[in-house]
Amino acid sequence: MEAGRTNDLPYIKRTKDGRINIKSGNKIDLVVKWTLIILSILTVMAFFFFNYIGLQWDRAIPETAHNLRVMFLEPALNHFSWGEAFYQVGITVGLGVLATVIGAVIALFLALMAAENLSRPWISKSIRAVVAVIRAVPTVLWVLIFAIAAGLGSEAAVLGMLFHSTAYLVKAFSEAFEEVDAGILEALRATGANWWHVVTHGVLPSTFTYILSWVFLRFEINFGVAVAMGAAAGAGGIGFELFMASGFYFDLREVGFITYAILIIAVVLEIISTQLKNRYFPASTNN
Amino acid sequence: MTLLQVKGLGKSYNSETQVLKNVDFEVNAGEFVSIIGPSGAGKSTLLRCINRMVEINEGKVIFDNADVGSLKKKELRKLRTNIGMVFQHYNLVPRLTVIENVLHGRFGYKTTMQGIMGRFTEEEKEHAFMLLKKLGIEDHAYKRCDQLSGGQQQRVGICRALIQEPKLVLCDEPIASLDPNSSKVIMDHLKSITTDMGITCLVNLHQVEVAQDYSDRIIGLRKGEIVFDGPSKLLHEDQINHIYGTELRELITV
Amino acid sequence: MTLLQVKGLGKSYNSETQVLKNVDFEVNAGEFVSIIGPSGAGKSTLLRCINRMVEINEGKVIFDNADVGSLKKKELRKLRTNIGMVFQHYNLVPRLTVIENVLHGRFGYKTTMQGIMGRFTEEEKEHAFMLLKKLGIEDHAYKRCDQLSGGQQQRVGICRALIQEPKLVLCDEPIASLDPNSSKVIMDHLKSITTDMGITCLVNLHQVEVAQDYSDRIIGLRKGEIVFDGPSKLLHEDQINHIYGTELRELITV
Amino acid sequence: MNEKKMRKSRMQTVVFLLIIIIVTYLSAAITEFNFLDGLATIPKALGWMAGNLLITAETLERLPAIMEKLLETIFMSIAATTIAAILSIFLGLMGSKTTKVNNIFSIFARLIASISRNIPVVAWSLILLISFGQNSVTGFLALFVGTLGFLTRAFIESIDEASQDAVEALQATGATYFQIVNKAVIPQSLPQMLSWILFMIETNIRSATLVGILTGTGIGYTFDLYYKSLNYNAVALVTITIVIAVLIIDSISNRIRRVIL
Amino acid sequence: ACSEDSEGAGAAEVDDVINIVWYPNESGNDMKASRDEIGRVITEATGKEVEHQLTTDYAIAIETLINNNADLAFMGAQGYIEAKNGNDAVTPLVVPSGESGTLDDAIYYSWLAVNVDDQDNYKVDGEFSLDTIAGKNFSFVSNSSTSGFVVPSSSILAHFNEQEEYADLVQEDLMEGGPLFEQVLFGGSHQGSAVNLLNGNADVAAFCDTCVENYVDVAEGDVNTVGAVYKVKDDAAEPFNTVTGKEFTLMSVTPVLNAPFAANLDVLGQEDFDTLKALFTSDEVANNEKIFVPEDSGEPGLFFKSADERFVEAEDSWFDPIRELSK
Ligand SMILES: Nc1ncnc2c1ncn2[C@@H]1O[C@H](COP(=O)(O)OP(=O)(O)OP(=O)(O)O)[C@@H](O)[C@H]1O
Ligand SMILES: Nc1ncnc2c1ncn2[C@@H]1O[C@H](COP(=O)(O)OP(=O)(O)OP(=O)(O)O)[C@@H](O)[C@H]1O
Ligand SMILES: [Mg+2]
Ligand SMILES: [Mg+2]
Repeated sequence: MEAGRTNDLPYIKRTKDGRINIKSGNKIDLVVKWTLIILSILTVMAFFFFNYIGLQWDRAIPETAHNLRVMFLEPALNHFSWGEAFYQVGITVGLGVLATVIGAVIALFLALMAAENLSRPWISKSIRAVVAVIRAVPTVLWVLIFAIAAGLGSEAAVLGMLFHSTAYLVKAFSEAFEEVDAGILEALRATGANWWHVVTHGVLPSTFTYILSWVFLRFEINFGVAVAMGAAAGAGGIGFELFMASGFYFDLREVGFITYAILIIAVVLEIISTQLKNRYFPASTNN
Repeated sequence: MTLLQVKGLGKSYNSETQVLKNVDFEVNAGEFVSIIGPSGAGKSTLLRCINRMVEINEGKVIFDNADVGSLKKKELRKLRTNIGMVFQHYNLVPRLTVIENVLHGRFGYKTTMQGIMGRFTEEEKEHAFMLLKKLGIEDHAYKRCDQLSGGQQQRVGICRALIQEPKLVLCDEPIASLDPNSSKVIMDHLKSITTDMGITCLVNLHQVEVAQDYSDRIIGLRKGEIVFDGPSKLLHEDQINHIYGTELRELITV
Repeated sequence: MTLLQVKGLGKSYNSETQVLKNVDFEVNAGEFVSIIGPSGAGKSTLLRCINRMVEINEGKVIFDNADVGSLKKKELRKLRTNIGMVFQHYNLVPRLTVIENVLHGRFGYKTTMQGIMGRFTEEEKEHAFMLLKKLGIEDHAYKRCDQLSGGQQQRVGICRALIQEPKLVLCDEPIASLDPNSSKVIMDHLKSITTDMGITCLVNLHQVEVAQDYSDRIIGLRKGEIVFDGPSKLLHEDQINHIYGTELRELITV
Repeated sequence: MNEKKMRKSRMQTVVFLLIIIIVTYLSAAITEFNFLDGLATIPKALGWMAGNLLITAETLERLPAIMEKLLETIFMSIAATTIAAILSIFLGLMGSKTTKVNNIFSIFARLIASISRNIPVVAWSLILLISFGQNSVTGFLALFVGTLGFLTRAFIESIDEASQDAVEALQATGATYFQIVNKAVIPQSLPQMLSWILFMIETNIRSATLVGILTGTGIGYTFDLYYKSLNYNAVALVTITIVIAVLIIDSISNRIRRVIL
Repeated sequence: ACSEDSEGAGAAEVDDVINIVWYPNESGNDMKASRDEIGRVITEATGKEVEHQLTTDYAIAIETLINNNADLAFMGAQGYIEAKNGNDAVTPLVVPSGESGTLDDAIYYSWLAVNVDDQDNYKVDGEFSLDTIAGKNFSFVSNSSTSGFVVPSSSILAHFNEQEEYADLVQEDLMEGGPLFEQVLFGGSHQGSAVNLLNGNADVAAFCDTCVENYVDVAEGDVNTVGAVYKVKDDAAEPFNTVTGKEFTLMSVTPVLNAPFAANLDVLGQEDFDTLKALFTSDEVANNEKIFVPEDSGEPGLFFKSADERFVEAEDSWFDPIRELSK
């Protein structure tokens, strides 16, 4: 280290070969570095672990290219009409809306109880634990359970989606609540306000845009889930048509059409949600 | 008339360090008292003990003949309505309008339901406007608070404290985040609260000279103990040095 | 020797408002010049025109005999290595160490590849440590910048500017975010850059008294025009009032 | 600014809530959803779970096979996320306002992100299944495409959030574009990005179940097989292993996040 | 969608909607006319509204009937047996007969098929031999399918269990690649399984005759005999439109009992059950060309008429042979 340098100063760290170190080697850098290294190793390992049976790259890649071309350049409707398509898309959007809105309402109350700054530690901890487990169960299992036990239909799809949706939002909301400036809560409490006053006039107004953003994000996710789950739960929707078109008819053109429909809806929803957010709840108004 | 009595107050957040030790003082109605002391001396903690935003460990705080430490939840709310509080960072709800923030000061007088619905009487609203006008920010009443400058926000904070119709106003470094001009405006307003409205003011300050200019009496706190308590004019160089340790302050001490 | 010439400089960000109008001045090597003026006067814009962080609309900036406005991309990089810049908010990369941030000042001398690989020579590193020592923060060399106080961060910013071995250092309100003590430290350091190292300093300041205390010469800017240019001691009350409009400054002007 | 304007903003809130209520009502109508019916089925569903989702000693024998599949799924998610992340960094740099090279690239990057994100992972699975067949690569690709879109968007945000100040300072020292990106932008946004990557790995393991069902790969396929043979005991076991895996990964990433953020 | 049938298993109430669950095979749009016609005659006979529940999955369909969430299901014999195991109220309503119009030939055939061009790989001494399918890519329909899984897997097991190497093989081992096959695919429907074969994803596929009837013609040999070659029609509907003209040959043919309409008596109620039984077995239905589509019309449909096909009653015990297979 102090490799016989005359002008060496105690505050300079050197590497073994006598060069000056400029990295601090602190815990954060170390954790970041090792996380990246481990992820890379796991990724490389993954490719040895995969099962490649039945995979023919030479066939699959040109075929995918061809299929994508057919799908996106020659979309067509063969098994149902435009009207039907609209209706089915409507169902899927509807499932997404229901799961999101109901989930958000339930999540709002649970999140108030789960936020550490608004609740008692044991309530907050237990809600968090339950929510973490619910989130870990794949949505598809919830949907299948409800489809089996409650019968095919939108109830099964929505309830199945609701579990994950709610749990996800509870986590997001409670984190947003916890970020509310402690000073605001303190100031309101200092005026003699009670818990409900603080929540309705301090916490909710401060976090409304976050809550809304999360709800819209979750809606996007739920729309995607509804495509899959509508079909599985027998609630129908564009996902059923997609499943039939790709799994049953093997009709790429129709798959293409449906994909476009989903894509357009997703983009439109995104635009609408951004507009709504900007219009009704701007982060800051300039007037 | 003694409004506030602090007797042998002791406070520690954890077992290791005693933040306040045996603090004793009295404040008469209508006084303007400044508390000065270095960072970490316990100034904020002292103020928070007075309206029990933090629990009191030892000793007693008696406000308006009530023993603050022993109050039940309901009574505590009642007590807090009688004590306004003004913060360094204003602590307004940024997304709400000025007038809404001011009216928050009335929550202590409301039932849960009234509060949730945001029901305020016309008198309360008029009172709020009156206060805004008094502090010269009535023009901004319908602006969102995050659009105001720091000085304006602090005036909203003062309005919120005043609409509580308090007997005492606690101010925790009300001008530490403000520029010189705004600081003057705020200090002038606080002073006039005592002189015009007769409300007692207890103000934490970092700026010794400001404290000397404005207050009737200064309490010097150091490491949780009162090391000076007396009229402003008796605070001299050596006392200041004692309060702040031996460091000499250089450049811009104001 | 004239290091910097600004001739008839004009700048507008949009067609509506002219931010700088016909600004003319010269700075000699080794001068310490302060630019004062109210908020929005165009102080920051003026500094940014000098190293062409913003494009120049009218007039010329001649630095070290090069016409800044007409430089190609490569030459511009070269120019910027000769001009250090210090910012109000320090503008350090918060997650990197102090020493890394200082060495960023050497990028202008590196090829893209060297810069990406983070290859710095031992001399550069030693130079960096030397500068840190000079500004008294060598102990923090391996700390992350976001763990330092404002004053310490600003000293890192100054080191980053100095390691460029610049002929001119531009400082945009270097002490506006600092507390009084740190402000003094920073201003002392800037002053010593000129006196000890002979590097020219051009400093934007809000605090008139500080400008008067430290600089050889003061330029007063108002609404994009130079309304005062002369030795500090010739700046009197009425000129200050002229620069800042007619408002009288009250309380704590420093 | 006056009281009218404040009333108007109140009105807007009311209108907004009304819109939500109407949209919800319409959704319930078109999907024939009945909330009360739905509520009534919850006890039934819970009862069904209690009656059927039991792990028996016999099912435990399948644990090794299940674990192997689970591992495949975890690897699949990690590989898909990591590789998508590498690509997303470039797309993110191209797409971000701070670091974009030019508008065309920026729009291109955002477009790719938008398309790959907005086509649900289900659709990708079914599309890829057609030509890639039933193997890990299909599942990997399906996860990869969805992740790419999501991460690109998240990275664009992280990069935008990274303070512009340091970028400006480096510009002023005469640094080049790549130096600035490498030394000012990446160091600032890396922890945030890593946090998103960890989040995505966890999400992908969960969606790998669905993707697995659709593409016949990994734990999802195992789940599907048992479920289709109405072997609910095994389904329960599979689910528990997934839940445990997700919880473990969740807590690891939370721990990492706590250190780095 | 689902109505007042949420009282918990075993105690369902009869309501005025009749829910019919269809397997994925029958959920296609080309069968819509037939489905709707069946719905229409049921409404006519019972005065109750009919709701069709289409599925993407066998298991869901079976569970729906078990859990009192549907009145009727058109399901394979295996599906019926599983449903009966799950809920004793599940009862066969009718079974489509064979050409004779009786239960005697109420059968269809489960095939193991290979592509014509590869057929020599599956022969030993000029005869098809199951030994050759070990290590190949195999496509089933779904593991709840009678003719697409239970029947072929039991005949495969019967064959291989005699060999020492595969003596311990059980049905579950056939569901995944490894033990016997290189890879196992599930087509999800009979059509899907056949297409898996024809487009090369699988080497050998199991599916049934009636489900692909609409799409293929016999090119060589006799219908439903080993060695017969089938060719996909040039105008075949999806999913066969991508593999038109391709040919496959049968390496194994096993008869399977016809798929029943099964009812859940708790949900449907005895009264409606009797009404429907009378309705389905009536000549009126047997002669309804939308339900029993004349075979030469070229129209797609659920059931076809070439001679005296009709719905006939079947007892639970009639399905015992299949029960034996899946034990
Ligand atoms: N909530 C808390 N939990 C634990 N310790 C605390 C808490 N609040 C304050 N402290 C500690 O109590 C001591 C006094 O803090 P206090 O905020 O009262 O000082 P202060 O005089 O207001 O200082 P400043 O001028 O910096 O505001 C400090 O050592 C501080 O770290
Ligand atoms: N990037 C920009 N785009 C458009 N207008 C700008 C931009 N930067 C500054 N301006 C405008 O130019 C004018 C001068 O700004 P400048 O920042 O130079 O003033 P300043 O004297 O530095 O003020 P301050 O003391 O507040 O920093 C202001 O009116 C400002 O709004
Ligand atoms: Mg304090
Ligand atoms: Mg400026």
